[in-house]
Amino acid sequence: MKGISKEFSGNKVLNDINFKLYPGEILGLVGENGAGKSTLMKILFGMDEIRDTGGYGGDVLIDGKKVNFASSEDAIKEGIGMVHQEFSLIPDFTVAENILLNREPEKYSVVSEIFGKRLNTLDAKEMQRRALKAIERLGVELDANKKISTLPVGYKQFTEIARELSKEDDERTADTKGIRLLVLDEPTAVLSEHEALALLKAMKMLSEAGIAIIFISHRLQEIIDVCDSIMVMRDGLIIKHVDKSEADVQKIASWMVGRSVKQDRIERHVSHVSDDVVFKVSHLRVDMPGEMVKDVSFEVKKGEIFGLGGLAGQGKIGIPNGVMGLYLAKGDVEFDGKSIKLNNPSEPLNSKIAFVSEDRRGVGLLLDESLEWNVSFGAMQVNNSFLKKIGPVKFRDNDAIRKVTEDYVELLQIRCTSTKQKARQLSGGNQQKICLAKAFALNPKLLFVSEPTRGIDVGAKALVLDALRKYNEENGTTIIMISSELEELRSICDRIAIVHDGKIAGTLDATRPSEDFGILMLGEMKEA
Amino acid sequence: MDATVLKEKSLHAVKSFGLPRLIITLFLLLLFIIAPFANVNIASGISDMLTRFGMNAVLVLAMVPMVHSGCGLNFGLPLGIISGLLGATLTLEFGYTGFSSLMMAILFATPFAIILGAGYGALLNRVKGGEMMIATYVGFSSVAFMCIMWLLLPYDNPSMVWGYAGTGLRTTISVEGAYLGVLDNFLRIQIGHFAVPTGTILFFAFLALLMWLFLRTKTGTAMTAVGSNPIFATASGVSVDRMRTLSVILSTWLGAVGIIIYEQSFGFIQLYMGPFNMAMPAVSAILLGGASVNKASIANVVIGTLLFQGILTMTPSVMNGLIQMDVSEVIRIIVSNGMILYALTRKQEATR
Amino acid sequence: MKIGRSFYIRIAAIILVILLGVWMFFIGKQHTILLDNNRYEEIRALDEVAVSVDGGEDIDLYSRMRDQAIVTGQGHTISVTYTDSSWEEHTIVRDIDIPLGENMMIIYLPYLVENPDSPQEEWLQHFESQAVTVSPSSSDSAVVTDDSAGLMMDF
Amino acid sequence: MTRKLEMNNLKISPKELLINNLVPIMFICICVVGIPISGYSGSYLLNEILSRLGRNSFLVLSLLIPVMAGMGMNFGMTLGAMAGQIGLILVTDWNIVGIPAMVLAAIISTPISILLGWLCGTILNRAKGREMVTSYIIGFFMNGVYQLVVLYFMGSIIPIASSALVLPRGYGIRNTVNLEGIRKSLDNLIPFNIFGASVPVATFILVAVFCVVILWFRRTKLGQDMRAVGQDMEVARQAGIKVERTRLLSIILSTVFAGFGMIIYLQNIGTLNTYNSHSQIGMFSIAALLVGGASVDKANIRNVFIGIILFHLMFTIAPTVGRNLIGEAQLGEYFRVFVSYGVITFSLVLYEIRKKREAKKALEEAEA
Repeated sequence: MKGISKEFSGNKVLNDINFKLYPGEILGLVGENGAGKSTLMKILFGMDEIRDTGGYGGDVLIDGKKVNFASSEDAIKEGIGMVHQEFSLIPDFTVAENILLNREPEKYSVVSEIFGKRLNTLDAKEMQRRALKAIERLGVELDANKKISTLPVGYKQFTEIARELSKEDDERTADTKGIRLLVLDEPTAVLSEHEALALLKAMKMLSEAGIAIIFISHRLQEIIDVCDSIMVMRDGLIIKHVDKSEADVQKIASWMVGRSVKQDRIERHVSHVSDDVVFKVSHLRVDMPGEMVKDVSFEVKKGEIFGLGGLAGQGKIGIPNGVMGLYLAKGDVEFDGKSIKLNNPSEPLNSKIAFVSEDRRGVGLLLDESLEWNVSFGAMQVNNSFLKKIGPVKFRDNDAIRKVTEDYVELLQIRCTSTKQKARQLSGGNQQKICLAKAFALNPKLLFVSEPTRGIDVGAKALVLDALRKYNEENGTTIIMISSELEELRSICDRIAIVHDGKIAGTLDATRPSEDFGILMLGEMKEA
Repeated sequence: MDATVLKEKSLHAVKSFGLPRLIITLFLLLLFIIAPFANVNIASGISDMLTRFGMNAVLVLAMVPMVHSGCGLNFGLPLGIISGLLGATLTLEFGYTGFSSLMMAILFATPFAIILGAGYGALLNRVKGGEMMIATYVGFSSVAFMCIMWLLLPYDNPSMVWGYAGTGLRTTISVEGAYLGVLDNFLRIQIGHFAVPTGTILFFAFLALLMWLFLRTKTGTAMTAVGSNPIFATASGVSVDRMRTLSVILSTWLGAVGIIIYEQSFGFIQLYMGPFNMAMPAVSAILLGGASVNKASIANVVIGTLLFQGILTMTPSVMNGLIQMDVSEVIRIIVSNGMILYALTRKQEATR
Repeated sequence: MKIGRSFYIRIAAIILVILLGVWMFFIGKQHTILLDNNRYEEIRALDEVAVSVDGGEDIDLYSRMRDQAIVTGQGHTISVTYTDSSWEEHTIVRDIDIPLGENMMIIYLPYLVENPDSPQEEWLQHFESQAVTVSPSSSDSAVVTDDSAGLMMDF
Repeated sequence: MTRKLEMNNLKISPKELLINNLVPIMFICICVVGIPISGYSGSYLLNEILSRLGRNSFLVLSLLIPVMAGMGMNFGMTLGAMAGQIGLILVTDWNIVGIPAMVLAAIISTPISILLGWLCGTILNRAKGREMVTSYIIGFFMNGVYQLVVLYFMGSIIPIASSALVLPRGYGIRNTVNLEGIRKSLDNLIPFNIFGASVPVATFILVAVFCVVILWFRRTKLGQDMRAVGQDMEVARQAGIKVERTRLLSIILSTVFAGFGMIIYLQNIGTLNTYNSHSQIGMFSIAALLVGGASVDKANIRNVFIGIILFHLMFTIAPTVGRNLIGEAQLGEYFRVFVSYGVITFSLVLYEIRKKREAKKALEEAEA
């Protein structure tokens, strides 16, 4: 790949990417979330998404020839296979059926002359043969007649890879050159140690057979174990591309998180932070899909801005969702000396804990209701504010609601035509501000803010962070901020805890160098 | 330039009004325009329409709470109707008359509506996402179950049971002498052919006002939020299941009151298979009024019922007068079910 | 669109199905054949005649009688057995081919017997039934389209 | 590790087994209790069941294909029934009798079924996730169109000659159409008696052929695609399967077969209730299928036959049981309507609850 760049609506996410890959080479690709890894792979695989957003710059060369994929089918023809993070398998089909999904060999049937090719019967024997051949190449033991739903995750992963391998002997794509490059996007993330080992072994076998592999993973040890060369990406750039002999876990970690652009840290007026512990979490366990929290304990001081960082999927987002009762949780949470009962959303709310969710559109907003409703609803239900009592009945106080919404629109510079506008019609940044306004309207003593800057533009980012800091400084509200962007946390927080594998890997002062955090993030502290 | 702006504007207006609603409105207007040529009296046409509006409006209103809480269209309306029928038959059994019988019927129906509604609500909470189909069949099964019950329950008022057997309720029971027309004739306006059942309309207006007020209370706001985004509501400390159950109870109760008002005007209690097809017209009426599967307002109820009942009253007479062919039944079926289909296939505004 | 082999095969299949339909129409069509033993123009009615259609049971017709046979399909065989003035039995066997689109045909037996070899059109003719077969009862004219009416039916 | 998981899967607790088969078990109980009370003789019941098995199997079998494609119970099969009825009305008017009449009616019904099925499928593709309620309403909607055609167009726009068919007013078809010409022509094609019960051999042969066709169909590419689409639309789409088209085809096929089924059904009954015969056929067929232990997402041929036998046993004995118990035959009739609806309600609720439980379980497994 040569000089690849990609813009998303003016946002440069990839910049002048150059790398080469030899047959049989295993390339490890590492980087933080949002470093541009997936975008790069999407370009390589000719996904529709790239073309729909304006294509890319630079050239992709295969065997020295420039290729331009009109669709992922073209990529498959050139022998590129991709295994995605999420399984795309049919649960009640057998392994063989899944491997050959929509590429089943057929037997001619007379009926098809009238009703079309789809009435040819499937050739079960040939299916079996091809599936077994693909499985054999992987060098794993996998019963082709087992139903997918009865298999453990690791075997599902093998099935996916086998599917990519089986694409080469397909007569409908006779010009396919056979699989030559396989992209594995975090294949080991869901695997147990034992399964991961088997997968790495299979990868080695494939590379010996001359198939190049791009291997994306957050488990650095694996990368070092299996890869021939390692490429580190950050902010859409290739930071380092080294032979594996030159790399170790510590180095990679520092390459990954080290920022080129330093964000200025605004001096905090820390006078109001007391030493009293106001919020205490011990042995919290949250069943949030994709963000499992296994055993988390931490303490937050009154008036503090406390950061929770870590890579995606490690469990940092599960913490506020568990505390707020949105996902099944277990453990002890104490606020202001009072114990907070879990699994009941009104419990923390009544204790003046508010939450700005990372899932703005799903959890944070009433998309089809007015801004007024969005801002006032929580406070109305929890604090009984914005209500006027007529007799025994509590009615909405529309005037008070309008006023408070207008105040926040002004305060947070929310761009909207009126306070009656539907939340859906606002831009992402303004929606986020509405979410903040909703939380502020609750007059919380503790505010959880989860990924407040995700998917919003730079200007809005600064404004949101600024608003949070000001709110903290003016009202003395304790804030716990969760973010995937370490630099963002470092710019605003007092202390930052890094979550790794559902546990707190360590809590550090925000002024510590980012490399220290990077190592915690990768959870390599103990081994390294 | 101006023309294109105008075109865009009118297109937008059509879009926000809803194409089917526009077509139906125009169709109704057309019916009124050609009515004189078909020898149909417009005044009596309008008063028919108003009478039927009064009869049906409360039943349509019963759709509102469940739509608000996100339970979808209440195809299980027959459950509410059954509560109403129980109330009505009990009132007749005890021999109440006049205005008090109407009140007693509503009073008797209330506990049934609450119990049935609570059970129905609990059931719907366990099948979130598949409410409409299940609601339909809950309605049907309960009608069939009550068919058995009407035969077996120990009613013995001779005006209600089968004469030859002495047991088992009749298929239709007259409410004459009880609450027939007590609302219709209250403050009734009668000018020649033109008549307005003022009392019935006032009663509906009263219920609609209560509903309007309810939607402006804290609980009502919470209910709307539950329907708009249940996760948001949960995150704001609102119990989604409780709100949904409450809305189902409200809907069921309104269904019960609705059928009593209907009988008050219609003159008969229709038992057995009577409630079977009561849900569809109410559902399509509110949709015709501009509601969708998850949004409905009082205005939708009023407009929808007027349009729907207008079509029902005007088509048979006008068509008959014009082409001597009574296609009104077919038009009713196509319009009402077409409206429901339109709503079901519309892209949801909410992405949930 | 490419018109290929499968296109022709499909067209052929559709034509085949339509032909099958037409064939079914002919072999399944029910006809009423009236057997008439009345005076036909100048020819006197026969005293006694036995007619069998498609080898079925004999239908005996005396003078000035008319009976009917219900048949399915277009081609039929009738055998007419009669006794002439010299008490000799004769049997005429003829194939008849009912013209398309006819529901009811009449055979003038005296003419057939008189001219056994005459063409079919001379003695096999279209017949229009005048009488309405059943007078509709008033209840039948009302149409019930109630949705729930089907519920009580047997399934 | 693999073995351990298998063990878990194989071990279904007796409680779960009971819940999964609650409907058939309930029906067996009803029948066991009801048959002695009804006092019917064995040969009478056998005769009834054989005849009902013959006339309904085809209809119920036509429901299997959409279930395979994940579209649930096709309440839109009413559409096929309408097409079949239109075919029958026309052949009756043309005075065609016997097997040729049935074949011709089937040929006429096919293009109508395809058109209606295409319409239904297109609409259902726009209402993913609520196919059942939508197909149910489509049935009602099309009933209106059907009435327009049969009650107003036939005799006026569509020529109908027979005065036995047309209403006295000159257009529209009468309430009942006598199908004397084709009555039992298929059932009695190959006469056969057993224990005093007549067996509709030819009908059974046809049903058997249809079963074979369904089994064969499951192994075709289209069948495989349908199963894939039925289980996971998104995965199927990613694999390049044309999801919408596949779903559409499943509905069209179901509608066409429902049309054939209706013709077979009506040849046994012998009279056509022009405006009612079709309206509840979908409901009863679905109830029968569910009684056989099928669910919204899983149904096979075994369910069809078990379902028809159990459901119709109940159907046959209910009125007499009602009369013998309470002295009111009407009660039994209401009872069977209640049971039909109750079964569907119960199955739908069970399906929704199970769907939720399975989603939760899958999630837990993925996390574990």
